[in-house]
Amino acid sequence: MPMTENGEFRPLIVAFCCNWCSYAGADLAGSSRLSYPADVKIIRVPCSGRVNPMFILRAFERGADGVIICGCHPGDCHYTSGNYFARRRMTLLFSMLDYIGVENGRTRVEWVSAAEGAKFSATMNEFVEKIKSLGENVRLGDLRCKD
Amino acid sequence: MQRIGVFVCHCGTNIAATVDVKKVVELVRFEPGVVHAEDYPYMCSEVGQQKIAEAIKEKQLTGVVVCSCSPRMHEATFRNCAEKAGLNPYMVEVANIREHCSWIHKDMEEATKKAVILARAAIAKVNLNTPLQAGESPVVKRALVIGGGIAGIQTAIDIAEAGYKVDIVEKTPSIGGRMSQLDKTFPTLDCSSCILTPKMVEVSTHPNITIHTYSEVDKVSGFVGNFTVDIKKKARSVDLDKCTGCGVCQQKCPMKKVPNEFNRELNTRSAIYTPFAQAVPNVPVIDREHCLMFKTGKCGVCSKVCQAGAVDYEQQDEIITEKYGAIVVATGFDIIKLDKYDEYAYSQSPDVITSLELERIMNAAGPTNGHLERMSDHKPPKNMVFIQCVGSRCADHRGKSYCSKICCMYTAKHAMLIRDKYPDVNVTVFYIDVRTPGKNFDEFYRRAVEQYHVNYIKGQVGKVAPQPDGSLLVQGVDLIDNKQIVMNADMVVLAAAIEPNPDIRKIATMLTASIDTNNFLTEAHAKLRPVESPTAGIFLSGVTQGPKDIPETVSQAGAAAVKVIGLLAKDKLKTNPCTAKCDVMMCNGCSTCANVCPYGAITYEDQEVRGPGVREVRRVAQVNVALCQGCGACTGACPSGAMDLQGFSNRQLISEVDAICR
Amino acid sequence: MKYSYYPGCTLKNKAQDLDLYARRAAVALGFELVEIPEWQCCGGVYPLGTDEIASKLSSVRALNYAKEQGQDLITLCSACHHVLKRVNDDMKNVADISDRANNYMQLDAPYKGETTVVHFLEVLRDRIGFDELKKKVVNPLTGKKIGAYYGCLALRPGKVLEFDDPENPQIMEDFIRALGAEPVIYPYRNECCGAYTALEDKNIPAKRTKMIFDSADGFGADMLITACPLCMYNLNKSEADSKVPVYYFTELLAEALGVKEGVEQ
Amino acid sequence: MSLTMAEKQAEQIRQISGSDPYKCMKCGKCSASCPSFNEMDIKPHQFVSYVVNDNIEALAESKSLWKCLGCFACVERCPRDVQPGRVVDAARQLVERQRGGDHLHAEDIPALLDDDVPQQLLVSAFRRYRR
Repeated sequence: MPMTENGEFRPLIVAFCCNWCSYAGADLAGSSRLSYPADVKIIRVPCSGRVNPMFILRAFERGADGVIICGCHPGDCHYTSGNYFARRRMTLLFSMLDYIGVENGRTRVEWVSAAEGAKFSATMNEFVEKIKSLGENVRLGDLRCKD
Repeated sequence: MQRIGVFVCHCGTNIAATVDVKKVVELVRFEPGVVHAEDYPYMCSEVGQQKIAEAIKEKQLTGVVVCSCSPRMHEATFRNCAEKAGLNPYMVEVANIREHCSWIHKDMEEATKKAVILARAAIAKVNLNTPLQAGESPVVKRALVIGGGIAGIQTAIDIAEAGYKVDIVEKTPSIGGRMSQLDKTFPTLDCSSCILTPKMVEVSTHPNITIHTYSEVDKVSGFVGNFTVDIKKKARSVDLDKCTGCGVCQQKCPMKKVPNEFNRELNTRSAIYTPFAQAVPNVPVIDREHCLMFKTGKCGVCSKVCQAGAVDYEQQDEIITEKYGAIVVATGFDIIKLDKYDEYAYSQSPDVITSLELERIMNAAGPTNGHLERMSDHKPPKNMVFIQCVGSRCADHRGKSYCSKICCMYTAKHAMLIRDKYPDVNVTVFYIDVRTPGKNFDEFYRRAVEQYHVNYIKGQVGKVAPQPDGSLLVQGVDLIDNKQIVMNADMVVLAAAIEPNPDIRKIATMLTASIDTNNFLTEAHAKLRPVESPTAGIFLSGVTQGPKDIPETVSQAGAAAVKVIGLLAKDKLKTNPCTAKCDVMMCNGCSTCANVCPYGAITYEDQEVRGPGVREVRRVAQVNVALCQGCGACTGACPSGAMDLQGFSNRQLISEVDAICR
Repeated sequence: MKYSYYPGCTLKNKAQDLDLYARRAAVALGFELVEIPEWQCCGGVYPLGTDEIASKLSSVRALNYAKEQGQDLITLCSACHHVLKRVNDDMKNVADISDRANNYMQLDAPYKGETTVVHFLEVLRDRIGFDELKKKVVNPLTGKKIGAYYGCLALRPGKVLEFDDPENPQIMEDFIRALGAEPVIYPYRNECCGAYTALEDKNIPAKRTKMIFDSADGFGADMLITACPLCMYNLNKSEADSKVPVYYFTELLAEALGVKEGVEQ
Repeated sequence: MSLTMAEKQAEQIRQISGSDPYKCMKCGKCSASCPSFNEMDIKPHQFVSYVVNDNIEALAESKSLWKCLGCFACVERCPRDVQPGRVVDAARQLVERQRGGDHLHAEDIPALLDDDVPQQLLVSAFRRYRR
């Protein structure tokens, strides 16, 4: 169980950020020193449309407590339409995950532009709080190769 | 197995103050494939890069991980460095331990732990990297400038002077933009059209420049070096080549009640019109919405009086398609609508006006022929009140969050010009702050106070109340005196916030250029690449990027031109090798990938597929790498897992997930 | 169409005219005001404190009653309209207030701001339509120059009440036009009358109402209309030379519809 | 870190009001709009800066608490969404709750009445002038 010394639950959160908007938004959050918990680890993808559902399943299988996908705002996708595909794909995936016990609150799609450092930070803070309130992800645990 | 070198940057104290870099070095040594790890205060420095190059050579590295700032900052630097040392540049990955770690976390232990995890993810990825070769694409040596205001004009001239062809697309019937509406300009009080018209003439006569007025960009495809653009040329109803610009049609047109946009609707114009006397081209258009011929089929006066036979009611909108190597966005601004600010009675009194309306009133070619007068009764005002920051610096639902930047200066200009020409007029300015950063700007504002005795009051106005006698009662506060002030005015001038041209969203979407929540286009880097969009080949000129005055706009327009010239001067561009790739063994030719590809880069062909136990001819996907931009939409859509993206492959991304979730 | 009707304290007492004429006009216009049984006073002013829950509950009860009836909640008094819309907004959008209020209330189903609160004038504008109203007018108030006095509570905060543009409202002017009269627009129609300071500092309303009357009179108003009993009181107490008669808007409505002397439903 | 009384109370005012006085850019539009400005010793814009600077004692003593009309002109027009009216009201509540500073006493009411006083006036005044 990922706890710190004082017994506080520290979730493991994977964030997929598109290179053009959200990753840049995360950079801006950084250069603006807008903090969010270290529990969030970002993986850079060219576009939110690149995120394969398998990546999310894999993350949960490996012990992630929450997965968030960030892309450009609707209409602003660097590749025109990738974020729309992501949204459609993820809506389906999330409802399926919910069905098998990975609650809807553990998954999220958010639009963050390159200029929205503050939004990125706020979103991550909020998401971490949400995951903390949901506690450790125990579903998909049987798939995990853990001792 | 790769031989990976890990290089951890201190970035001075930017990283090292929160991340224990020595510990990171120590811990990553044990990661699979890592044969070398070191830290250095500034990895991006010459010495730092040398260390990477030396390690590549001495340790025969096949992969490099740099733990430093964002890859958006220095990925290219480190990849170049590796390439020079003989390593394929795509064998380098950056772990972002500054923007995503040291700058946002305070606890050293926690930040160090996270930095190690981010490094591990990058190492895991590099373990699966393969050398990639960038292709080449040709550059079309022609630029498109969208918007024909001072920004677009200056950019076009500068590009054309370097010897490249430029097209300007302008939505309205004439180039000139906002600057053509201004009377005088700060801080030297030059007459705006006197300095603008020569430039307008220069663009219109330059052999390298083509102007499409009354035209809009309709469709954009392609990519840097090779954009294809559809331009819609709206039917002007007047033949550009035949018209002599004599102006008789405008005089004789019986429909004279059309609100005059150029004069901010303070007066009216004819249905066939040129927006202003110095218009370029000096050829009128027929406003079909208001023209009697188009509305009722009965009139035809303009055609009858036209000696040149230039009027053509049958003209149709036309779409032309051109190819460009670079596109500059210079779509400018408008002022916000003031209907949500009726405490200032803008919609209730014709004597409450915007600063842009005042420009037209003070302009000799404006609705009052340059006489300062009230629009209600055409009497000269005695007392004028200027209100600053109307809709700027707002955190509420009504206005804009930013400072519009130009208002303090143009208000000082207006106040000064009025006091100079009409010394009897009392001028009061309600301000929150007077912001005058700029060469000779504060001196200019001080002149308004010291020489012209303009009454600057620190405070805002709460309400403007029109009185039965036609005057305006202004209720404001003087914060220095801590008193509420109620004063009579004959005219109130509102410094309305500026906002990007409302068309910009549509244009940004066509260009896939990033745009911020205020509808300003985003720069590739706020400080170091301020005239480039993150989308390669798209450049920003003028207020489309953020609020600017004329001197700044002209500088930025020139800077954008230089970037365009730098691009057009190249014969070939390196293409992104991170393109999609189909594993024909797994592909069943279902077409799902082609349906999601925004670039039409995927085609199908019958191909012989050979593998263990398989030898057949079947339909499989083919990626045209010249068209593929590497978004990866196909990879997510592919039901059989045949599509993968080089540089961001399924296995690479999953290995990152695994490294993080360990 | 039936509405859950929240009359409020004053309409049952000092402002019975406002209530009576509204009921008669509603019958003439084909909608019904069904008084909420055992409604409790809204408190007159919206409790601004984010931690004030108890004082918001009377509104919540009325709102929830309307929800259970499946009806919109209609009000006449500017203050009730103000308080009910703001509490409703809290119940819908402010989780802390909503949760705590629901904890107190122990309703069958939690109330989450489902009810739509409408002012009588909004019903005329948005549901009946001023053009329709105009058709039903039998005694047009032709030649009368009427100033609408909005006061503050009907309009502000505009973002929550969404009654009309808080700085340049039109609803009462359109209403006046529908009755066949001529609206007089004057700048102080949305300025406060002095409100509850009337109880202890008569000076404030005296100054405020003088300013309002001077302004309305200056623009040629023969009379003012209001939807607020407290405004009515303060305006009536005014000793301004420019004072003109003040009516509840419902009285003129009933007159125009020819039901002023009519029978109550 | 222990807070001083004034700091605690300033924080309470921020909480009760739900307003963030740090958003203020000192434009003065609240005071420019306030119909009671001339009745007030501490002006609306000053309320906001007093809370920022933990200057609560002065606010508690201020007669402005009882002069605010609750008309929301300042709230409507504030370009920074600071809602000065709510700050004034929160300061009033602090006085009434913690210091028993009721401004209106039931026994005083009869003397203030006339035949026309609407119920609305009484309930409004009671709510604003008492805890």
